[in-house]
Amino acid sequence: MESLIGLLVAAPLLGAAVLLCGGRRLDRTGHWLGTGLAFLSFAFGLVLFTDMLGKDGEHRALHSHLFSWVPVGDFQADVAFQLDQLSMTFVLLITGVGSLIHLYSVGYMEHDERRRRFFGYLNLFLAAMLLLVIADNYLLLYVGWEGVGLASYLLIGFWQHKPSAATAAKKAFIVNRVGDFGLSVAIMLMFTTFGTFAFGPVLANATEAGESKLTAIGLMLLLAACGKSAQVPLQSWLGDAMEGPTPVSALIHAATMVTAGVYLIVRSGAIFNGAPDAQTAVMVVGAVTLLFGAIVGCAKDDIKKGLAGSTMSQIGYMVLAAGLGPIGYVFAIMHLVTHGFFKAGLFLGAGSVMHGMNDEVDMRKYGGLRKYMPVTFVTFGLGYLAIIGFPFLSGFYSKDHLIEAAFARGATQGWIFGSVALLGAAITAFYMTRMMLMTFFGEKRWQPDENGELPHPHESPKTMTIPMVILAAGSVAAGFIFNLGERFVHWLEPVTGYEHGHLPEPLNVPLITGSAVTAMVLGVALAWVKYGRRPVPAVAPRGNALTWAARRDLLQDDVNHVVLVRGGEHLTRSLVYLDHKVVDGVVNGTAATVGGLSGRMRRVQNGFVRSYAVSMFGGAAVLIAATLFMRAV
Amino acid sequence: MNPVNYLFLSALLFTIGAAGVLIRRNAIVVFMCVELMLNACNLAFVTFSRMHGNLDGQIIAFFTMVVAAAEVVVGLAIIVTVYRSRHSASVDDASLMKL
Amino acid sequence: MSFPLLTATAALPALGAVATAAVPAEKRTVAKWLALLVSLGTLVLAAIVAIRFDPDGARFQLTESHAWIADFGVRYELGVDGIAVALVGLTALLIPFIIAAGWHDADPLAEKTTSRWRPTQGFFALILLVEAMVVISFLATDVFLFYIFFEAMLIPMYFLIGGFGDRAHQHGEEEAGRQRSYAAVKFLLYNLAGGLIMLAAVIGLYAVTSDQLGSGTFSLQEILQARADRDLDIATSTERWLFLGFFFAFAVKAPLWPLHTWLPNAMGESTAPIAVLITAVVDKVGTFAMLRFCLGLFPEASQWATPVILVLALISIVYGALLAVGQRDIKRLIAFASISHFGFIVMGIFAMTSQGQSGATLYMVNHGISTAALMLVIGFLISRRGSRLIADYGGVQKVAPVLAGTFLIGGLATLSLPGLAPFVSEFLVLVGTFARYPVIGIIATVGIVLAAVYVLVLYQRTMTGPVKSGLEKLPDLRVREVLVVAPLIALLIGLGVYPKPLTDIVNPAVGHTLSDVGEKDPKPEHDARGGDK
Amino acid sequence: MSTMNTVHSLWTMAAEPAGKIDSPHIEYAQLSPTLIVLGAAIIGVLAEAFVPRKSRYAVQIGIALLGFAAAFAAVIALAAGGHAKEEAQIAAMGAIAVDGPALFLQGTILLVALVAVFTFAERRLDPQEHGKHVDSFAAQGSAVPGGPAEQAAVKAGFTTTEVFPLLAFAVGGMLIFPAANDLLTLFIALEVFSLPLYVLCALARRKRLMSQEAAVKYFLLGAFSSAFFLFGVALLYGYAGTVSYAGIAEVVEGTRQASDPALAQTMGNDALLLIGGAMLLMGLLFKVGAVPFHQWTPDVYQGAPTPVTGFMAAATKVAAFGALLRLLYVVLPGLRWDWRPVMWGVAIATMVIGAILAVTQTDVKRLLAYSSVAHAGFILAGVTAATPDGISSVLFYLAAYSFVTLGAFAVVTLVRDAGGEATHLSKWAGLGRRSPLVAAVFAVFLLAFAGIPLTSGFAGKFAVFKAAAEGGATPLVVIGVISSAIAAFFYVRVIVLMFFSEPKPEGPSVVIPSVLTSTAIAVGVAVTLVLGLAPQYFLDLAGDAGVFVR
Repeated sequence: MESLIGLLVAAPLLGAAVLLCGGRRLDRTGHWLGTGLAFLSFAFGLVLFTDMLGKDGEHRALHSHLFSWVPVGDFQADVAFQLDQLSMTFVLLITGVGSLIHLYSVGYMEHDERRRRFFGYLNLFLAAMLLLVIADNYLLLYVGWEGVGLASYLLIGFWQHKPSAATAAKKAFIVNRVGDFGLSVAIMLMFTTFGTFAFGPVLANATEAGESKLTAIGLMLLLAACGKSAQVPLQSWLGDAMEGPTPVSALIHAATMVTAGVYLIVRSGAIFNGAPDAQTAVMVVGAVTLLFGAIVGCAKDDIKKGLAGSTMSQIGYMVLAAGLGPIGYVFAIMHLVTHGFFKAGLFLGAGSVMHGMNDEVDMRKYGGLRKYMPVTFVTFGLGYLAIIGFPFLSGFYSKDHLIEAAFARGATQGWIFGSVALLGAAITAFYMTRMMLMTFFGEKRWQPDENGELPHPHESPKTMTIPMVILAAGSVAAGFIFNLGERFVHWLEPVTGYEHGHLPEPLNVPLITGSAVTAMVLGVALAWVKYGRRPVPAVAPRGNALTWAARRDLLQDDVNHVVLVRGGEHLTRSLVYLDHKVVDGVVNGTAATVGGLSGRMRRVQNGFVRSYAVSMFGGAAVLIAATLFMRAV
Repeated sequence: MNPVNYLFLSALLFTIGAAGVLIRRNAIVVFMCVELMLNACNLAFVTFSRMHGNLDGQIIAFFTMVVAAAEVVVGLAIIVTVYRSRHSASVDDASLMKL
Repeated sequence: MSFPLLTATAALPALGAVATAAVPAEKRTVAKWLALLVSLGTLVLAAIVAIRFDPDGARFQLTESHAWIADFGVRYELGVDGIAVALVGLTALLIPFIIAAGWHDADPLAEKTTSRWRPTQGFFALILLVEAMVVISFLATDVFLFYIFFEAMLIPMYFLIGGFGDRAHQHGEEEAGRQRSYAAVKFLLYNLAGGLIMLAAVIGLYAVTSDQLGSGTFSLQEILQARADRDLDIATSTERWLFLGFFFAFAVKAPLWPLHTWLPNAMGESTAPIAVLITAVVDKVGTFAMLRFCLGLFPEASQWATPVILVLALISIVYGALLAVGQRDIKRLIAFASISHFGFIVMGIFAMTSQGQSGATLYMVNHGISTAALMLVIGFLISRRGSRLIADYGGVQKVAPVLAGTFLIGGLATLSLPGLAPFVSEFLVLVGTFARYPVIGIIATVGIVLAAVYVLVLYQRTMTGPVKSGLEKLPDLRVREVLVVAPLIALLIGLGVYPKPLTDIVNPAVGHTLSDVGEKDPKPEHDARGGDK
Repeated sequence: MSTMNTVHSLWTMAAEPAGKIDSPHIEYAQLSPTLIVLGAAIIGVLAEAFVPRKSRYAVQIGIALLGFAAAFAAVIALAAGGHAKEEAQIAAMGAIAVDGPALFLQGTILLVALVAVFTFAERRLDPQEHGKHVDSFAAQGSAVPGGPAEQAAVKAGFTTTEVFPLLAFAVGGMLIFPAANDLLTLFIALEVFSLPLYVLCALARRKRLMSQEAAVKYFLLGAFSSAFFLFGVALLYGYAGTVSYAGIAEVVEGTRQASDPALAQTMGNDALLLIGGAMLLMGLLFKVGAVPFHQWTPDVYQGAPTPVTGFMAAATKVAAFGALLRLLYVVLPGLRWDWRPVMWGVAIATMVIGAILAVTQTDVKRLLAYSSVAHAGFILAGVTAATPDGISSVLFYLAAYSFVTLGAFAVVTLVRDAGGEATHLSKWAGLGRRSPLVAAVFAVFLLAFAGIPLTSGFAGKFAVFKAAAEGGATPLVVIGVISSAIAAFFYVRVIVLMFFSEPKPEGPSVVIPSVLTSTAIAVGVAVTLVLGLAPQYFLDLAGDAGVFVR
C-alpha cells in the first residue's frame, strides 16, 4: 500500500514531463493522456481510501520513506510521505475535482493550439498539490507549496501574449513569495527549536517549546497561509488571477490550491493550540478577509472576479474556523471540501456561460440565459443554493457548524466572530443572488462583441457539462453525507483531536441555525429587491463611495502600487545611481587621483639640467641632514 | 696654521663650485665649476693626508687630477658637438626632453 | 608514488591550450574541436578524481608533493578534500559547455582575417588556460602555489574579457571596444590590487612561520599540523592583519560588497560564455579560498571578523538583488544577481555551522550550473537580436518557445525554486545562518522575495506580451544550443531532487574546516528527534 | 705643537734613504675577468686604428664577443675554483675583492654585455643608406646633424665601430665597481664606466639633437654627482686615515683607535663619517637612479640610442647596486642604525614617486625609465634588509631585472616608422593585431616588470620583499605592494593599447630583425620565464654568493 502513495504523485508528474517535453507530436492525443493520468491518480486515491477504511481510526495513517534528501549534520530532510485522514481527504478532493476539471478542459480548451502545454501544466499542478498534502515534513511540503505556486504562475499567465495575464501571473508568484518567506522562517525556527521539521516529532513535542516560540512559528505559518490562500493582507493577487483560463480558476483558485493555507494551519494544529495569540491572529485574519471578500464580491460585474471575491470570503470562513482550535479544524476542513464542490461547480458554470457568450465576462451584458443553457443553469443554481447555505444542502451544514463553533468560542471573541460569520452569510446570499439574477434572469442585455456579431448562447459540449453535473451532485449531497452521524468529525478526529459532543459552553444550536437561515433570507431578499424587481442597467451606475472602493478591491491594489511598486522603483533607481556614483566613484576616483598627482609631479621634470642639479643638491643636503639627525636621536 | 682651516677652505671651494653649477647657464662654465669642486676635494685630500701623516691622500689627489683631465676630454667633446649643432652652449637650451 | 592524477587534471588543459594556440589560422574548426575534446578529457579526469576520492578517508587525498622553491619554503603540493573535488568537478563540467556555447563567438570578422591574427585559436586556448589555472588553484595545498595561479589566472581572463565582446552592440563597435577595454582593465587592476595586498600577507605568513617553525613554509597541511601541536601560535594582531590581507583579495574576487563594481562591467562587456567563465568558475576560487585558507590558516581572526563579514554579505544579498531589479541591461542584471548569490555563499561560509558551510559549497556548484544555464541562453538570445537592453525584447515566448522555456527554467533556478538544485543550497545557507544569527538569517530570507522580483520582471519584459518589432523572425534554439542547455537543466533538476551524493562528499570536509575553527553546530533547544520517527 | 710632530714625521719619511721598490703583488688569475675585458677594449682601440674600415665592423664584434665570453668563462672558472666562497680573498694589494657577490655581479654584467653586443651590432632595422646596412649609431659622432659633413660620412658609409671598445671599457669599469675594495678604486671604476657611457649616449643615428642633449645632461649631472662622491671619499679618508674598506670599517667599529691624540679631531670624528658616508651614498644613488637623484634617467634613457639605453639600464644598475651593497655591508655595517632609516626613506620615495610618475607617460622609453626608477626602489627595499638574505635577494633581483630590461628595450628598437623608432605610445596602438608575436613578447616583459607570477619579476619581487619583511621592514613591504599596484596600472595600459585598440592605418611597422636582435630578445624571454618558473637554482646561486669578504 505504501508504494501507492508515491504513485499518487508520480502519475501526474509523468504526465507533465511527457506533455511538456514531448513536443508537437503529442498535440493530438496529449490532453487525453493528461486526463487519463489524472483519473489514474484518483483511482490510486480511492484504493488507498478503501484500504484506509478497512483499518480502525488510530492506525489508519500510512508512512513511506523514499530516500534521504538533504542530510547535513543535524539537518536531515527526507523525501517521505505520510497519508493520514486529513491528507486522504485532500487527496480525494484534489484528484477527484482535478480529474473532472481535466475532463472539462478537454472541451473548454479545444480551440487553443497550446492545449497540450495546458494539460502539462495541469498535471504539474496536480503532482505538486498532492506532494503538498502527503509530505511528512515541512520542507517537502514547501516543495509542493512552491510547486503549486509555479503551476498557478504558468496557468494564470497561460495566455502570455496578453500583458494583463503576464502581469497577473507575476504578481501572484511574487505575493506568494512573501508568504513563502514566512514558511521558510517557520521551518528555520522549527529546526532551531526542535532540531527537526518532520510533522511527527515537531507536533508531538510542540508543547515542550515555550509559548513565545510557538507564537512566532504560528505567526510565520499564518503569513504563509495568507499568501497561498489570498487572505488579507496578501489577498490582492487572487482577483487578477482570474486572467487565467476558467478551468484553472475553478481548480486552483477555488477548489484546491487556495485552500492549502487552511491545510497548513490545520496540519500545524498542535503548534497553534499552544499559541493562543497566534490563534487570535488567525481568527482576525479570517474574519477580516471574510467580510473583505464578500464586500468585493458584491461590487464586481465581472462574473469570475465576483466568484473570486466569494472564494476569498469562503476561505476566510475556513481560516476563521481554523483559528478556533480543535473544535474549528474539522469544520474548516468540512467547509473546505464542500466549498471545493460548489465553488468549482460555480466556476465551471461561469466558464460554460462565457463559452456560450463569446468569452464575455461582464454580467451586465448577460441576462435571461436560463432558457438557452438549461444544464448550466441548473448546475449553477444548485451550486448557488449550496453556497448561500440553503437548508440541507452541503453549504448549509458546513457553514452552520462554523458559525456555531465561532459562537462556541464564548466571551467577547465568540460574539464578535460569531456575528461576523452571520453577517458574512447574509452578504454571501446577497452577492450570489445578484450574480444569479444578473446572469440567468431578467431580460437579455447582450452586446455584440468586437467583430460585431451578437452572441448565440448555446449549451456546452458533454465533456463540459458532465463534470458540472457531478460537481452539482456533490454540492447537494456532500454536506448531508458528511453530517450523517458526524462521520466526518470522527473520520478526522485522530488528526484534529476533537470529538463532537461537548461544546465549551452550552449553546442554543437551533437559535443559531435559525438566525443563519434568517440572515441568508435577508440577503436574498435584498438582492431580489435591487436586481430582481427592476431591470439591471447595462452600464454600471456610479454607486456610492463604498461601491466605488469595492469595485477597486477596496483600494488595496492602489495602496500596494503606491507603497511597494512606486517606492520600490524609486529605491532601486536611487541605488543604481548610488552604486555608479559613490561605490564605483570611489574606485575610479582613486585612479583619477593617482593620475592627477602624476600629472602635477611631472612638471618637476622640466628638462633643465640645472633644476635637476638643484634637486640633487637638495637631496644630498637632506640625506646628510637625515643621517646626522638619526645619529642625534 | 691649523690645517683644519684648509678643510674649511676646501669646503668653501666645493660649495662655490656647486653653487656655480646651479647658477651658471654656459655649459663650459658649469663644467669648470665641477672641476672646481673636484679640486676642492683634492685640497681636502691633501690636508687630511697631512693631518694623518700618510701619503694616501696625496696620491689620491694625483688620481683625481687624471680623472678630471679625462672628464675634460669627454666633456669638452660632448659640449663642443652640442655647440656645433645648436650654436649655443647654454644648458637651458638643451631641454627638448622633459616631463 | 602512483600516477600523478591531480597534476594530470591540471596539465591536460594547459597542454591543450598550447596545442590549440598552435593550430594554423585557417584551421579554425580544428582548434574548436581540439579544445572541446581536451575539455571533455579533463572532465573525465575530474570524474576519476571524484571516484577515487573516499569521503571518509584522510582529509587531503591523492596528494602529490615535490620540492619547488626551497628558498621561499614553497613546495609543489596538491591534494583534494571534498570541497575541492566538488569545485574541480564543477569547473571541468562547465568548460565544455562554455566552449560549445562560444563556438562562433570568436570567428574573426572579415576584415581582421590576417595570417597572423588568430582570434579563434586564442579564444579557445585562453579558455583552456584559465581552466588549467583554476583547477590547480583548487588543488593546491600550498599557499604560495595557490597564490601564484590565483594571480596568474587574471591574465588570460583579462584577454578574454577585453579581446572578445558581443558581435553587435547597442552603442556601436567603436564604443563597444572602449567599454570592453575599460571593463578588462578594471577587472585586472581590481583583482591585481587585491592580489598584491594578499602578497604582503603571504610574505607576512612566511615571516611568521620561518620565525616560529625555524624554516618558513607555505604547506597548508604543515601549518595546520603545527597549529594543532601548538608549535605555531600566531600573535593575535598579526593574525588579524594577515587574515585581512588574504580576505581582501578573496572578497574582491568573490565579489563582496563594496568591492563588486568590476563584475557588472566585466560580465556586461564580455560574451555570455566568458561571463559564465567569470562568475561560475573563476569567482568561485575566491569563495573557495575563504573556506580553505582564511578559515584554515587564521581561525581566531576569522571568528573575530565574522560579524563584519556577515553584515557585508547581508548587504551584498539585498543590495545586489535591488540593483538587479533596477538594471536595463540583461547581462548586468545577471551580474548583480550573482553578487547577491555570492553574498549568500560568503554568509554560509562565515555562519560557521555545518549547514552553512556545506550549503555554501553546494551553492558554489549550483550557482555555477544555474548561472551557466541562464546566461548561456541569454547569450543565444543576444546573439540573435544583437542587443543587451531589456527594452529591445518582448514576446519572445511566442516566436521561440523552447528558448523561452529554457530561459524560464534557468530563471526559476536563479530564484531557487524548490525542486531545483539552488534551493537546497540556499535553504541550507539560510538555516545554517539562522541557527547562529537569527536576525541576519531572517533579513537574508528577504532575498528570496527580491530574487523572484528581478527574475520574473525580466522574464515578463523579455519573453511575454506582444512580440516586439524586429523579433518576428527570431529563430528558436538550434540543436547545438539545445545540446548545451539541456544537460545543465537536467543537472539542476537532478541535484535538486537528489543532492545526497554531493553532500556526502562535502560534509566530512566541512567538518574538518569547522574543527579548524573550533566551532560546533548549536544544539536545538528541545531536541525532538528522539520522538516518534 | 702637534703640527710640528706631523711635519717632522713627514720630513723624516722623505729623508729615508731610497731603498729598492718592491713590486706590488698582483693576483692576475683572480683579476682575469677585468683584465681580459680591458685588454679586449685596448685591442679594439688598436683595431680602430689599424684595421681597414670595411672589415672593422666584423673584427670589432669578434673582439668584443670573444673578450666578454672569455671573461665570463674566467668568472665561471673562479667561481668553480671556490673563490665565491671559501677561497674568497682580497686581491691587488687590497684594491679588489674577489668574492661571491663580486663574481655573481661580474657574471651578470658580462652576460648583459654579451647580449648588448648583439643589439649594438644590429644592422637590419634602419633602411639601407646608399646601399649599405646601417646600425643605430651616428655615422660620425662629431659631425653636425644634417650638415654636409654628416652627409659625406653617410655617403662614405662610415660607421662608428668605436662603440664596441667604448662598450668594453664601460664593462671593464663596471666589473671593477662592485669588486672595488677601497674608495679610490671605487671612484676610478665609477669614472671608467661613466665616461664611455657619456660618449655612447651622444651617438644616436636618428634624433641626434636629443641624443646629444641626453649626453650633456648625463655628463654634467654625472660629473656633479661624482664630485660629491669624491668629496665624500675625502671626508671618509679624513675620518679613518685610510680609504680601504676594511680600515674604515675597523675605525667605525672602534677596533682601531687613533694612536696619536693629535689626530683625535679628525680620526673617528663622526661628523666626518656621517657626512662623508651620506655623500658617498648620494653618488651611488645617482647611478642607480633613486629619488631624488633620478631626474636624469628619463631624459637620458629617451635620448640615448636604444641599444645603449638597454645596456645602461641593465648593467649600470647591477654595478651600482653591487657597489652600494658592498659599501653598506662591508664599510658601514657598524653604522646600520644610522643609514637604515635613511635608506628606508629613499626606498619609499623611489618606489612611490617612480610608480606615480610613470602613470602619465606617453613615450615607451620614458615609461621604461620611470619603471626602472620604481624598480630601483624595490631593490633598495631589499638592500635595507641588512641580512644575508637581503644580499642574495638583491643579487637575484638584479639578475632577473637586467635581462627583462634588455629584452624590453630590444623590442622597442623593432617598432619603427619613417622617423626611426616609434616610441610614442599612441603609435603602439593595435600592435597586437599587426604582429601578435612581438606584442606578446613585449607583454611578457611588461608582466615581468609588473611582477605577475610565473615571471622572473615576481620571483625577484617576492625575494626582496621577503628579505625586507624578515629584516623587520614590514611598512616598506606594504608600501612596496601598493606602489607595485600603481605600477601595474601603466604596464596594463600599454597592453591594452597593443591588444585592445584598433591599429592606426599610418601606424608604425615592426621590422623583422636579424638573428642578432632576435637572439637578444629570445635570451630575454628565456631568462624571464626560467627565473619565473624554476628560480630555485639561481636563488641557490645568489644565496651562496651572498657573503662579502673583508
